[in-house]
Amino acid sequence: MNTLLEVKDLRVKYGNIEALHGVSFNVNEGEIVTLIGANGAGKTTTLLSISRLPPPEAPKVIEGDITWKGNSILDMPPHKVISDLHLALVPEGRHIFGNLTVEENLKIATYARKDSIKDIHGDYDRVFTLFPRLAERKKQRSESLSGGEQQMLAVGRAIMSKCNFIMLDEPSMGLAPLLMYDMFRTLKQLNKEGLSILLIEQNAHLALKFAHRGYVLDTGEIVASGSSADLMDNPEVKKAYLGG
Amino acid sequence: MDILIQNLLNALQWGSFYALIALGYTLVYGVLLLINFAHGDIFMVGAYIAFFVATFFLGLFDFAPWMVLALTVPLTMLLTAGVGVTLERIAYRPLRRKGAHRLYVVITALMCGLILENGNLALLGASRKKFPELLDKVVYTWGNVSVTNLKLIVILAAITVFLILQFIVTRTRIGMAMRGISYDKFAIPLMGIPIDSVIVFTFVLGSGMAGLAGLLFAMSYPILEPYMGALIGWKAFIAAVVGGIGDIRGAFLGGFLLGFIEVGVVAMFPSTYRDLFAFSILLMILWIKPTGIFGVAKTTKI
Amino acid sequence: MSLLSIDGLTQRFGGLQAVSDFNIELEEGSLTGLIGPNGAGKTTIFNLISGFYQPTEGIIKLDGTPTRGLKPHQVTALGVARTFQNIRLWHDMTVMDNIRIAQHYRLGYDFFDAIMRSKNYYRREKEIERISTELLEFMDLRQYAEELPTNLPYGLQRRVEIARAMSIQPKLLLLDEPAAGLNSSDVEGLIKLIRWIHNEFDITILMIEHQMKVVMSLCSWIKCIDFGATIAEGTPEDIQSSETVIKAYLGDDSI
Amino acid sequence: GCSKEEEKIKIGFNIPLTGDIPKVGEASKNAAQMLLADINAQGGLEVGGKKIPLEFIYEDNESKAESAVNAALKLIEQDGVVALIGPNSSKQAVPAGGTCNDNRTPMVSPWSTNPDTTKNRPWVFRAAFLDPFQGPVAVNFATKQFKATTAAVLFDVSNDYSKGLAEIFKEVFEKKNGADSVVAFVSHGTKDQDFSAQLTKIINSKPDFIFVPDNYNQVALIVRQARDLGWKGPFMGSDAWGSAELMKLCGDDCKGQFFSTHYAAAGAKGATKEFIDRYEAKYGETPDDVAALTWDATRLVLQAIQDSGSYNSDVKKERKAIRDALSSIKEFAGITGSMKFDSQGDPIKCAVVVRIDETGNFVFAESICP
Amino acid sequence: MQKYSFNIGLWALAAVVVALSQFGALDLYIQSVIMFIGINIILSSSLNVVNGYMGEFSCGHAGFMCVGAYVSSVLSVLFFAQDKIFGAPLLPPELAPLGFPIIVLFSGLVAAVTGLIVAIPSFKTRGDYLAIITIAANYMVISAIENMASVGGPRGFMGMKRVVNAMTDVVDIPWMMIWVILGTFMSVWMIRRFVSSTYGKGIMSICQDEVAAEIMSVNTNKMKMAAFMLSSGLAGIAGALFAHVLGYVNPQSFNIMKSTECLVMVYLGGMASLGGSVISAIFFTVMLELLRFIIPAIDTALHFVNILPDSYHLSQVWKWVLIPLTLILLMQFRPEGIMGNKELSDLFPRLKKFYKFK
Ligand SMILES: Nc1ncnc2c1ncn2[C@@H]1O[C@H](COP(=O)(O)OP(=O)(O)OP(=O)(O)O)[C@@H](O)[C@H]1O
Ligand SMILES: Nc1ncnc2c1ncn2[C@@H]1O[C@H](COP(=O)(O)OP(=O)(O)OP(=O)(O)O)[C@@H](O)[C@H]1O
Ligand SMILES: [Mg+2]
Ligand SMILES: [Mg+2]
Repeated sequence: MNTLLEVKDLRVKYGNIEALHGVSFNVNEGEIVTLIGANGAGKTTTLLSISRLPPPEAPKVIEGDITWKGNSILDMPPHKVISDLHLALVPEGRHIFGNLTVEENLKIATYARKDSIKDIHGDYDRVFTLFPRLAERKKQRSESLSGGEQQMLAVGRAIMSKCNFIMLDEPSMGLAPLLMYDMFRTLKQLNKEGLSILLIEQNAHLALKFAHRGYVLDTGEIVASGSSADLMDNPEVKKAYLGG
Repeated sequence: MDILIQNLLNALQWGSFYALIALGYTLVYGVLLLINFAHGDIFMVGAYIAFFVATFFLGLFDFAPWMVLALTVPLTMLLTAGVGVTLERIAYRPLRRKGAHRLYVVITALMCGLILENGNLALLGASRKKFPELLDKVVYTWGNVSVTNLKLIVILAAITVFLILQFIVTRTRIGMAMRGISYDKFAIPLMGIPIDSVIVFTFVLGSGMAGLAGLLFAMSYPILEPYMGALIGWKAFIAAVVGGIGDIRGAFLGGFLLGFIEVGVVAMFPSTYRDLFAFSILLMILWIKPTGIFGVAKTTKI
Repeated sequence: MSLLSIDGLTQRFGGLQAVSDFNIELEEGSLTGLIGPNGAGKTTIFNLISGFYQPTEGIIKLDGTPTRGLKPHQVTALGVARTFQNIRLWHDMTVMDNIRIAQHYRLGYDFFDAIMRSKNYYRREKEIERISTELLEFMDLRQYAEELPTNLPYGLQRRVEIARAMSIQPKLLLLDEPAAGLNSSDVEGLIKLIRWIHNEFDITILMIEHQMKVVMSLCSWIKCIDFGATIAEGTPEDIQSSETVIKAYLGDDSI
Repeated sequence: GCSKEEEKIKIGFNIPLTGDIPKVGEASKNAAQMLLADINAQGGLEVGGKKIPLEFIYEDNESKAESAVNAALKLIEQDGVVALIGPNSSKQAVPAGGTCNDNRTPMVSPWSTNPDTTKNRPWVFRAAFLDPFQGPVAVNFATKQFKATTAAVLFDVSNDYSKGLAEIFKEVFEKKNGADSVVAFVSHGTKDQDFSAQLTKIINSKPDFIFVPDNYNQVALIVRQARDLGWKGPFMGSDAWGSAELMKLCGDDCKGQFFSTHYAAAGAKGATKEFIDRYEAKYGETPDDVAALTWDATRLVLQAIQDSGSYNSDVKKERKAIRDALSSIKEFAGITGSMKFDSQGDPIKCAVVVRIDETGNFVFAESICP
Repeated sequence: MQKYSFNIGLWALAAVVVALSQFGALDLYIQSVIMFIGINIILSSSLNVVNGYMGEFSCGHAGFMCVGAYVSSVLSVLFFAQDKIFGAPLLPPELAPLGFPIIVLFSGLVAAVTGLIVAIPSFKTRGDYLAIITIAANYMVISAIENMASVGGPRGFMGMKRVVNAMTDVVDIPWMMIWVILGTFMSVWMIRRFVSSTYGKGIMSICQDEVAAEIMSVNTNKMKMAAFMLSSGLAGIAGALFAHVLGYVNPQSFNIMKSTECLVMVYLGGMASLGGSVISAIFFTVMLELLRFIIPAIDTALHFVNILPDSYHLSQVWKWVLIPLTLILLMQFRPEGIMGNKELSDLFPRLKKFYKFK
């Protein structure tokens, strides 16, 4: 299997505060990998570093390397990460464009795509079948959507960007159970079609059930890793993250 | 009746200038939520650039005035755009990068405006410049109504610029990106959009339009002085807000509205009360529509 | 008599009917859950109760007083406190200040007292200080009193938000997805906290939540809505086994 | 060794180098520089048989009242000047005049026309005539020249000079030609650039001529726009038209118009002509009235220093001596005409009416003396 | 006792300044600069209430200043001085030292009421829409006064010097210096007390999250009104002092340029930092005056090293290039203003020993 993304000894800082103290992990092509950890462990920080977003919102890498198929991407501007590597991020806190309509939000996600209008339309259909609610709200300004609907839109945007690697930061937040399961099933389906996924999820149980492999992050360091099944059996992980 | 038509034409021309400048304000605001208080002065610089370009060509070669005009229009727009982009690069962008509160950028813009004004004064002296005639004036008269060809050109230019900008902002992908930036700068790169290029593009458009406005203004009111952009800049900003800042239609309509109100008040009331009345009317409009004519109230979703 | 009674509540946004003919009666001291698919209108109902929207139709009565026409701060003064789906703390003020400002409606002194620093001012400030410290103590937040909320972990921020709502000394507490974004161990803590608040202060709680674990273990009565109208209600057991609820909301958990 | 600082006569200039009217400050400064160079080239000002070099200190008052006061105080207290020239416009000259008067320092405003500047201020003088004199000059001349019975006025509401003159003009004109003979009395704002609404109103009231007591830069715009709107009648202007730049800015449109002013550049004789020629040679433009008036104001002060007979190195005593000498100057031959001073320190001098001829020169049309 | 040493120090400093002025040790120029510093402190700190603490963007502060200046001028001349419009004084001029502070406070009150024309629209609208309401209010105030012939219109209004002289006739001390210092202390003290009370912190909660504030029982409309009225009232007091220090007012002294100066001082100092406002007002005023001395020095220096051609002299025109340039550079280094949103006591915790900053 090809290693797509590899993070090596990553240390990052917000201003003067170090948030990650040497994090290493990798994601292979076609894999679903999850990062679990307590609130504030540095999961979001890791994803933001990979996306190469500039400060102040995102942290500054002070040491270590992030490589994509073996090449360092530390000097890559963030938009290139999407347009050239096809690596998308569904950020924590949704970050939808509230002043655009639902439809425009989906459309803006295709900014970097170069394929035909027809393909793009096919993806609209995919999003709308997964989230029928969005189809009903197509022309609505998206800031007036309910919390869950906004979350659907954020995930929908990632699908529209047609990337072959998606990083999801708590995608299930605020989603009703029915929809949450639907979403995970769709993602699984996409994975089968070749999509690689890096997932962060508060519900460790669900995350491990969904992923092939996992890493446990604690205060900026990886403390355990392994296949999902191994992690689920690990007594420490069980105690700390799976609620006993 | 004649008076009415004449005043209508006056208002259209004067409103055109407000609209042209307000469009630049709104464009930048629509993207960065930055009240670019230097915009009025960029307009002034545009007029000066037009002056230098035109006199250069007139002096150097024996060009016909209309040829000079044809050369001056694109050159002025380009050079003025350069000024706007430079400001963005050296003054606004570093602040943005440091995550400064947006009002600090606004104050920086204000300072940049002052530098442009007074730098011009210090370098070129206080003498006013007279803009050369590039267009043979034709006065069309019907009864008591008179209108010059220049007036018609100005009005036409404002409408064209509006249509172009409206198309760019609402119909194109880059326009969509521009609107997105104002709401959430953070997520823009995540859509694969080069944020800095979009911002630079915005400044190119906005300042280019200011350059065009400066040129047309200099042709219509051919006296250039360093402070010529200050007052009209403030008023155009007001027009943009009344129209609903961030909205292209709003700036266009707001500009003409302000033109009509100012001309209307002078025509109907004692002219000494012009500012008092004009601003009262604007306040009334904002009272009825607190977010301007085209402005959409931000729904706070809780 | 019931503390909150809502009758025929309807809310339209343009052509969209977010809440339609919604009814509820909350007995004093009850702990009720409000669930439903995304966009069902749950948060909108909260907004209507707290006076943030004026209902298109319907009557909301608190302790028998109709709340139509009241501003949100007036409704709050009647004893309705709430938390938000996305945390809305005042991020640039200390936790202590957050708690104190939420007592604005019963400050008991005015502008001139503040400027002149009258006796009344000192007496009231002292009182508020005391109440706030006590509350923070109760909620196990005492050591964070001088921290800014942004610097706290997510779980604690949720707790601070609940503390802020509690400082209003409400009769009715509205919780909008209090467990969203919390990890499993924090969720356990939250369940304990809510249960404790409910018993200790003997207040009425209405909560929205998507995590079934929370709803099922806390609520004695659950109402499930869709398209702004009730589609099922009952005890946790009833709801869990209701076909309608499973079809519209719970779904099957195979991945 | 121990070198004693060379004695110099310090004179302060409180002028608007930035702000609304930088051109006024620049012209003032230019004239002063020329005068300074003249005198210092001869080794200084001859006072009581001794030549003392001059030093001019220019302070910017930014066209703001509070800055003018600060600038005046700085010149008085920090620089120890013996007299001040300026401020030019009344907005600054009125408060700065108060400051100078309180601090017993003579001040001569070249350009201010507001009576309050000098009123009950024994230390404050000026070189320009007042509005109440210029108003009737314009009325009388226009009535005669254009055989006018009706007039329209366009003025700047925020400019006290313009507004004051407009009001006096209206009063005098209506006294002469009957009530409502001023058929349109219309205003604009200080930095306005478009006057079409006002002009439409004026043209429609069909006056015999339009009186425009406005600064030359606005005049240029007003005249042009009036022509665009189809106005073919004459204009009458005031001293604020009298700038070298007027013709550069206004071009053909202004030719043939009249205005009242302090002096006429074209056809000037003697000292006036010499001043104009040298100024043109040095700065490449015809001096405007501010330049000429600054020249006169400064020369007035120098004259006073010479009159006092000796230069006193005690600044306070010298200031008193200058003031006394200034107030006793009975007649002074300036380049803007010869002037006498009344008890308030205001000059009584002749106004001239100037016609702009076909070559754009300001030619003498008539001289009107009080 | 120690807790008050900061206060005592300030009063002592004030007493020294007054004494030095009285005995002529400070020349009038320095005195005038000190008075303008005081007035600017009032302006910037009062604007900070709205723009910093409440987070609105008010750009018409000079309008309120104008109201205060005119109301106080007309009243003080009416009561205490002979005037060509108002005739003989209504009260014996000996009462001026007593009447003056009352007039100043009253003009502050009138300005505060004028502040309502901005406060009430602020219920419905925010941010940049409010910005132009304040600009419009500024223009309207000026335009209204220009149309009032009885107070001189564009000619301006004077006679206040006579009121000041009347005070000096009673006791010969630097009255205006004393009033300005008292006014400055009072303003800063009022604002300090307001924003440190739980009541006043309501406006900060509006700044950070208005929706949450309203739902958490803060009466946002009332708080906005309080903030706007406090701010404009103090601006009115600044205007009253300004008018009497200058002895002359002119509507154009209060135009949008003056308002922008206030804005610059607020943001330069740091939003929601009272200490910052005070420091930046001092910095700004002093820099403005210092440049009168610095520019000739630079000119000499540049000529000395032969960078500038002999015929060219740097004039004061460069002042308004250098000031904004300095400010821009300053903001590049401190993008949150000199003090950020901190107070001196936050930066130097040890100061707390000397003064209770509550
Ligand atoms: N913008 C920021 N500035 C300073 N510190 C930050 C910033 N963002 C996060 N941190 C700190 O970095 C650490 C890691 O935060 P991060 O958001 O990555 O955690 P997380 O694992 O995603 O937590 P959660 O489960 O709450 O999302 C935390 O201690 C947090 O306080
Ligand atoms: N201000 C508004 N304008 C227009 N539509 C709105 C507005 N507020 C809510 N809506 C719509 O009303 C519906 C109900 O929204 P609400 O926020 O109440 O949902 P919810 O039940 O809380 O959902 P979730 O579980 O996702 O938070 C949504 O479809 C939303 O799009
Ligand atoms: Mg996170
Ligand atoms: Mg909700």
